[in-house]
Amino acid sequence: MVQTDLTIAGVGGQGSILAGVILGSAAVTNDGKYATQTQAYSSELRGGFAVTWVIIADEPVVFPRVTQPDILVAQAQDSITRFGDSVNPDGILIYDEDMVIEPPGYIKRIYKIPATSLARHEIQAPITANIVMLGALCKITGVVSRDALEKAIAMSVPRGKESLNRDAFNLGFEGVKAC
Amino acid sequence: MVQTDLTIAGVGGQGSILAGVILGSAAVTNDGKYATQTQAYSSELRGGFAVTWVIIADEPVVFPRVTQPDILVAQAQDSITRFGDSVNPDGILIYDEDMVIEPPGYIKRIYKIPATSLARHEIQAPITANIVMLGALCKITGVVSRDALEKAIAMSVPRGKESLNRDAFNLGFEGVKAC
Amino acid sequence: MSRNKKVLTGTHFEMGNWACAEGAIAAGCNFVAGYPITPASEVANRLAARLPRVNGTFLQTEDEIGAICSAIGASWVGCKAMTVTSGPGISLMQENIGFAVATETPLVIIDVQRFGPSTGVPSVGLAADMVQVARGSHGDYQIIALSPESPQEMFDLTIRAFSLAEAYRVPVFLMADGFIGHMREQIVIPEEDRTKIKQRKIAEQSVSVLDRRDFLDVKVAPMPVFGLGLKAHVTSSCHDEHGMRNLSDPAVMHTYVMNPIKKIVNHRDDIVQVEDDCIDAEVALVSYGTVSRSARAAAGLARKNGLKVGTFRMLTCWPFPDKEIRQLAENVEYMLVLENNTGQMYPYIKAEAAHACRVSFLGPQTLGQIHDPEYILSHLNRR
Amino acid sequence: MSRNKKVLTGTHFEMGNWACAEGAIAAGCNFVAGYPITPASEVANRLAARLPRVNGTFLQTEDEIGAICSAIGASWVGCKAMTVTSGPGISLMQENIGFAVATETPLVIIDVQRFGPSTGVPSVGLAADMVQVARGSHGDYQIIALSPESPQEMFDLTIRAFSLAEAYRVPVFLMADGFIGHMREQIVIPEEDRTKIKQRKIAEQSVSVLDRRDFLDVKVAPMPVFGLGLKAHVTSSCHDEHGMRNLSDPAVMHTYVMNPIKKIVNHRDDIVQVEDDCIDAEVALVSYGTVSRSARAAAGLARKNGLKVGTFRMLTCWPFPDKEIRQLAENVEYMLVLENNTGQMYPYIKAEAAHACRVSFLGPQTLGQIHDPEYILSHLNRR
Amino acid sequence: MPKITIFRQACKGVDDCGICTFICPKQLFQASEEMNDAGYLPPEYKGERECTGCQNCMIYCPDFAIVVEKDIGDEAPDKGDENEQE
Amino acid sequence: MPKITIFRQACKGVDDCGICTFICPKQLFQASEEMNDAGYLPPEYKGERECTGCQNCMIYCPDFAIVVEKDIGDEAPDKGDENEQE
Amino acid sequence: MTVSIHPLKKYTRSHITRTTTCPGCGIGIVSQAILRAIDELEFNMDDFVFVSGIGCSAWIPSPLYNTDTLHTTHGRPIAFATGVKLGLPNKNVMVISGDGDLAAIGGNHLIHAARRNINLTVILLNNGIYGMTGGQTAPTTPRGLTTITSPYGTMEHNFDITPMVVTAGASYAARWTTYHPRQMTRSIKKAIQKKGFALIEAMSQCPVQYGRVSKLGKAVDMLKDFKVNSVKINKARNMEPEALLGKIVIGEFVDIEKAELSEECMNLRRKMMEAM
Amino acid sequence: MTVSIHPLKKYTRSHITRTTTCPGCGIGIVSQAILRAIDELEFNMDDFVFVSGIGCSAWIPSPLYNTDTLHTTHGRPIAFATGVKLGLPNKNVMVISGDGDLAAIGGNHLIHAARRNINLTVILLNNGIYGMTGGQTAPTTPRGLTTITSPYGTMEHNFDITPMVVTAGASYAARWTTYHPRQMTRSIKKAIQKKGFALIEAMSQCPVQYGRVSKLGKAVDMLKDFKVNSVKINKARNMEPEALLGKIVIGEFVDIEKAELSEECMNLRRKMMEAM
Ligand SMILES: Cc1ncc(C[n+]2csc(CCOP(=O)(O)OP(=O)(O)O)c2C)c(N)n1
Ligand SMILES: Cc1ncc(C[n+]2csc(CCOP(=O)(O)OP(=O)(O)O)c2C)c(N)n1
Ligand code: SF4
Ligand code: SF4
Ligand code: SF4
Ligand code: SF4
Ligand code: SF4
Ligand code: SF4
Ligand SMILES: [Mg+2]
Ligand SMILES: [Mg+2]
Repeated sequence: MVQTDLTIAGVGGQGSILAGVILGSAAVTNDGKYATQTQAYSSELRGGFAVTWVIIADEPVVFPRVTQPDILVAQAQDSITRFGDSVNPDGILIYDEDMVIEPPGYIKRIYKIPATSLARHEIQAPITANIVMLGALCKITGVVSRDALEKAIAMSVPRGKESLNRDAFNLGFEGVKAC
Repeated sequence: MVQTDLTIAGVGGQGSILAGVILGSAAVTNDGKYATQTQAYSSELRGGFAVTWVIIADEPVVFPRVTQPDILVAQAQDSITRFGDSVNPDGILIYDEDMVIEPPGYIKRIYKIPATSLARHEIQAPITANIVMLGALCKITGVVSRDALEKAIAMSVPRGKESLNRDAFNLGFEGVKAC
Repeated sequence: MSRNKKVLTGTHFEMGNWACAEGAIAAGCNFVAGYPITPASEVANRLAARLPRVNGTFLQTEDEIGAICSAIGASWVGCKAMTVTSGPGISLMQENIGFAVATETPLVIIDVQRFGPSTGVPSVGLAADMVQVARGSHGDYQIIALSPESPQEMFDLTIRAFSLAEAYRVPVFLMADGFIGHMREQIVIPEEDRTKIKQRKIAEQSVSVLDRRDFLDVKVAPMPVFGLGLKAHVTSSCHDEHGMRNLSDPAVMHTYVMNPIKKIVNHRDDIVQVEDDCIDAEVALVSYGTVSRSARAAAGLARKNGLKVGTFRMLTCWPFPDKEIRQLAENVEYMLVLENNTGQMYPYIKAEAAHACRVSFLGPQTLGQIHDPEYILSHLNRR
Repeated sequence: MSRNKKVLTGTHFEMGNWACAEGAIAAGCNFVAGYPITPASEVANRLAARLPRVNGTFLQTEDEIGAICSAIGASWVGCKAMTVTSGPGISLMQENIGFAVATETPLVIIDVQRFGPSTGVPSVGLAADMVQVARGSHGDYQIIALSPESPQEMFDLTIRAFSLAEAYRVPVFLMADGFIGHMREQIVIPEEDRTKIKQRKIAEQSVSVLDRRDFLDVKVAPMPVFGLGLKAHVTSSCHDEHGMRNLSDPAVMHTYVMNPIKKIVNHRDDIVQVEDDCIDAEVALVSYGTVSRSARAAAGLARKNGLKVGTFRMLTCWPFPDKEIRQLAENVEYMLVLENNTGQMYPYIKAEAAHACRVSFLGPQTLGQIHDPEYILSHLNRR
Repeated sequence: MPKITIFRQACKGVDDCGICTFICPKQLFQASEEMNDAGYLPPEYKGERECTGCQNCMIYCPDFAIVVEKDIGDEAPDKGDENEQE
Repeated sequence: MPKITIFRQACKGVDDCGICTFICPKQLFQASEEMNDAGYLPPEYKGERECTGCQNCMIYCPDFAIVVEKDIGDEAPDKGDENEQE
Repeated sequence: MTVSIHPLKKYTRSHITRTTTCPGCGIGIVSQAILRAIDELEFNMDDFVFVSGIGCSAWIPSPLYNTDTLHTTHGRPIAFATGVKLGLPNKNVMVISGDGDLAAIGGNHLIHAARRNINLTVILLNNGIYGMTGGQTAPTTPRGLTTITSPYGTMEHNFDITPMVVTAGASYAARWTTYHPRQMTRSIKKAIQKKGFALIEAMSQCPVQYGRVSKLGKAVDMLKDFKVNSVKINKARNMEPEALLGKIVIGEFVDIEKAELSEECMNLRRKMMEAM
Repeated sequence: MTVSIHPLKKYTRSHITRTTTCPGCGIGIVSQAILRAIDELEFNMDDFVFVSGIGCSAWIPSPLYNTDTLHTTHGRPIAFATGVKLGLPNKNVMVISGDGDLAAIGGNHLIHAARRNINLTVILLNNGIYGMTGGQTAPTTPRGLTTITSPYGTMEHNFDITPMVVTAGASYAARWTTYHPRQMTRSIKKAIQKKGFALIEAMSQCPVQYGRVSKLGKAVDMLKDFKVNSVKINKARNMEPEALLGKIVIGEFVDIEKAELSEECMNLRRKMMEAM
């Protein structure tokens, strides 16, 4: 059985959880895989932490918690503080370089992308930084297919915002680079 | 250990339960014995059944339910119907002959007294029929001392009604007869 | 049956709470009363939108007491009725859970359990309402409680809950928790006509209720639902088989308590579902709900390590699967009970097993987070 | 201590409910909130008259929820607080029983149990709230419950309930029933200065709550009662040892649940009282409350018949006397559990005993009427 | 002439109740001598002539123990709110 | 001349809140460029001269993020109910 | 000779031959007033569902009335009735219960049902006391009265229920005493026909518990008291508050039309189904 | 240069540096209005006990206010506060909570505390919605508004809380909006000083949940809405009901003197002890 465990973390308002939902949805409804998505967040709407865990597998997921993610997507420094330690030694970190100042040394495969500033400056929609991150994730890991993810994004975002989000996705897909 | 189990039964409004309380109180606070008093009544204030069970003993009472009374004091026909069967074969029945038409054949020692009419006609207080019954009970069984019972009655009845109730007690003490 | 037309056949990636709402609709539920509470709110939120479209009614009440009472009222007029809440709501509903039991009312109660006691942590799940739903109201009684381990089972077991409630005239609890309530997974909703749903039996006309047996039948009395001219007498007081109040006859009192209990216990073979995967196992991991997934993962690891470990899952927690546990105890050497709490079902399990095998309990490393499979394994290695 | 002056030293022939009210006053209780309910009303009725005479307050609330909440409020300002009700009231109080547990509030709750489920038979006792008081609120927790067998013990154990509540900052239940509540027997009230009563420890002044440990101490934290300038932070949410809300740290959550449980369990030897009269016995009759009197009478009969029968009575039902039951199980061949219900404590007893002896359950012939000793005997003969 | 029927077994007695004796504008009820099965003394109806057919006795009896029937053709106006007050 | 202090870290941002910008009768607040630690954009105070010392900004700020201090001797009458309306 | 039977007997269960109330209790007068309203409106008993709580007053329909009756838990009948009405919008759903039941423990359901304006007819029997449990203070007990739980006089103020329910949103509300059974019946008829939440507050004598504590004593004395102390609302509106102390204001307090919940729910369902 | 500190900072716990409300939420305005009242009355925080329920509004004192604070269960703060006040009659006991907490699930305690006239100051934050649980209908939500649990428009009518609490028996009651923080503070001062039950209904914007469903959107727009739609009570008394639709009547609704419960209890105890 092939199974990938992911943690996508940020602070409230960055859309990390939505990113996880879109990812799971892409896997299940478009890629015909199995996925389990869970989340946690603090009571503040903004500024508090927000995290989602996604497991994607080609068989039904048995144990639904992510304790040692294969992939950590970090949208804030706080995400590293909270979840950096847990990452699989062979795992991958993808982070938003606008928000994370210090990536940890102990993770070997690290990728970065200026998701927030790309979203802000290229398409004037900083709120789509999470979709930029999904683009990067897709490119680097292929944990779900590009097609599945693009469809899932289109289904999940507000009507009228599909092309904006496609652009965001592409920014991520194209813009990510290894550290 | 000497122990006497009593059932005092009637219909609501006749004061059967009060009679049981007075009896137990006489035993405990005046005779230095042990007593357990319990009761049951139906939801109607009048006309429904009312019953009290009293156990009097010279040691603390262990099992507090009366299942086979040594003495049944019956203030109504209904009391015989409900509780007649349970009486100890060697037990005693004392009944108000104004209210009970048919005493059961299976009890050997039976005493009767026209408690209601005595109370009504001799002292113009039909409500004291229960005290008349206590007088009869005291005379026949001596389960508590006359002195203890008279004191307990005086303590339990409304202020000013002490002598009336003493008269009622005497009516019972004097008027009871074997069948 | 236009009522059920809107069953959303297909594969979805949605929350457990979504699945529960859709399960209710697939089961023909047409009355839901609720009061918002984390982590159960999404069930009610969705039903508020969905029910009117399938000819049903959603009512947001002033509190949880109002919710269960109006759901019971609706059940008595023939609705398939449900309420949904979390632990604090169950606590408030206790008195009227007893009412539903005593009056033999079909009712589904969704408990998306959260971290308690008291306000605790609303968004974190803890499976610690397991005994409260069975023993939390005063007096003696039996209910049914089902324990799902996934969003899919929040759909499936919600349907089953309605069938059992209708078949046995009893409150049936779905013991979800915040973890699966908010978990998204694939949810497969079958074709509408593939879902088996049960309806209650309705009492027949008679001159007087004295000519019918509306209550206290251990075989389940047909229900004298309101509005049909049946002149039903329903009371929370002790009553006889006709529903007539009786506060003086000890024999009636005895029956008033015993028969609704027997009604469930006598049918326990139809109600109790367990998943026993312990063939050849020396050690059984006994669990229910979300922890079962930890257990299954741990058993997998253990078998890889050459340990003879099996899993035993209670899909039905109440009536308690006593017979199944006894049988299991006689076939294994050691039973390890796993719960995401401090051991609520454990005494009930141990009582049926201790005569035949060693039994012990293991809570999660951190309450509120289901056990890591490795943690279970290390416990098995250490024992 | 003029507060306690009115202890009615002497011998009385009064109801159990009277004894309970007098026990509360002897214990120094000065705040009682209640809502009328059969068969508990006489306790509140009497306290309404008695409390103002001993500088206390009686409040009749709008319902039982109001009763327990205002009693908890009063406890937080330093009153010895109590509420009194019967099963339906306990059901309604469940949510705030959990509050008292989570905030570690000293509180005495009198449950004069009645015949349920639901409205049932108000005037008849049934000891069927035994598990509801321990597990009826949501989440995981431990309370203390004492079980009197006579009006005298309704006096004695009410005093003990206050001592335990104050010592351990926990709700303590007195599990009476309608039978002894309304039973009259001799009640001996000792001299005022012969009654040992305990007071809670009070927290000390500090600059900030962060400098104190007001909660979650397994050795029982001194209580930061209100009105003294302690600036206490009390919350029903998950909190740390200072009382500060914390909804994100799983370790704090774990402690929030575990430490109040440990606080009781660690002190169980001080709390648990049993009466073990089983020396040389082969058969133990295990019971609590009023049924114990049936058991004692039955054991007497049995010994007359040459059977080696002893009795074991749980004066404390919660925390559960697990150690004592285990010990007993190792010394007898057969344990017969007697309860005036369908076996509520039975699984808890059996879980601790089944590994070592045979255990079975016997309910009364008629629920609501404690067992006839002869009935128990005939069962012993038949086994 | 209205016909008054008293259901003796349903009555709870003029001693404690006695509402009929109070509410009849013509005071046509008084205690009877004989108890009913439950031990209550029901009222006795003292005469038909004065009865206005106002039905107060029926309407106020808490125990459904009195019926007032008007003769056929006896269309005496229903006095209705005898107790209406300003 | 009143002294206005803005506690930038306490502020929840003019984007979503911005109550100060609305409630100041002299419109002396505007969004600043720089985010605070929580990611919000606090206001910037644009000038002291026009400030009436009405304290609206302090009283209406939901996050205790603004303080208005009057100079010693600066007994400008508290305008009080600026928003009083009939 | 024809055997006379009580004209309301046809509405009661034939095997119930006796009421369970105490002698002279006002509950029976209200019970009759309700059945007479149904009779005069020429309804069938099967057009009704009766819901009651716990207390002496709550036993009015249960078991006497010969139709579907739901005898619920203490304080909750309105909550149950809400579910009944939403499920059976075409039946008349009537709640009958005591002041303790509906205004003490059940007060929240009362004001919320009024707010919702759900089409229930609520008959609230106000006897100023807890009858069934033996004479404890009710939220309607007049301040100062000595009861079994206020042995030094009730220190709390009492509710003026009808005006409060009016402010909560009732469509119809009236108060009468058992000295006014005809007016009560008239109001009950209006209440039944009202589309919306309707309250009848029926002041009713409890000679046993209230009579004892108030020393008013017997049923007849309490009826006399109702007679003497009742003031019609139109008169009361022009009286000083002091003059109204100890008085019972009777009459109709409100009678208005507004959107009703069970109908709104029905309309929504219809609209949604049609849209499909 | 002196470092400026907020003048109300002295009343708050020093380790609490940030409020947990959403940007622009009215809760903070009310929180300040309360502390300002205490400040202006020159009370010490230790003269107060604060009791709150569950909801965003209920977090005002907990953990911010630096004195004894009791954060209770949903709907019950008034019931807890009743015990606190009876046990500490010389302290000011203030309840702060939301409309859902105090008027939905807690409605019964609200009206009974008003009836009893117990000396509590109740600050009821009315934001017309359940904020904390994510935007469900509250009993204060205007009819017709689409919320997450009334996706086709709220079919129920809403409470007019202050007048209802007045009929229930309050000694003092006033309603203001967060557009009126100074008047609110003035009323809170009166309420604290009132010997008796006092209610302040504080209309407060919830830009996140209510703003979303009402499409009013942002905090500032909601404040403008309060400004435009508020009508002073003396003016409102002369207006037709139709003209008041959608308006918020603000001002003092009642201010009277009558016997207060905690004092009565104290007097009774004193009397009884003296009699001995
Ligand atoms: C939860 C609960 N609490 C208390 C009771 C006890 N109880 C039964 S009836 C009643 C009061 C009845 O008073 P009221 O409603 O005024 O009716 P009345 O008997 O006066 O007609 C109470 C408190 C109960 N049955 N259930
Ligand atoms: C018994 C119980 N039921 C439900 C909840 C969930 N709950 C928490 S806050 C809340 C509503 C809060 O609304 P409101 O009082 O208006 O406060 P707001 O958040 O709007 O300020 C609810 C229903 C709970 N905590 N406890
Ligand atoms: S109908 Fe009127 S006048 Fe005739 S007996 Fe009855 S109350 Fe009297
Ligand atoms: S009114 Fe009815 S119950 Fe009362 S005394 Fe007259 S007939 Fe009897
Ligand atoms: S004090 Fe008034 S004028 Fe000055 S900045 Fe603040 S709001 Fe503007
Ligand atoms: S009012 Fe306060 S919180 Fe809002 S933007 Fe201005 S300074 Fe920031
Ligand atoms: S106790 Fe009072 S209310 Fe109850 S039946 Fe008797 S008289 Fe009527
Ligand atoms: S949800 Fe609404 S009420 Fe709650 S903090 Fe946010 S804006 Fe305020
Ligand atoms: Mg009453
Ligand atoms: Mg709100």
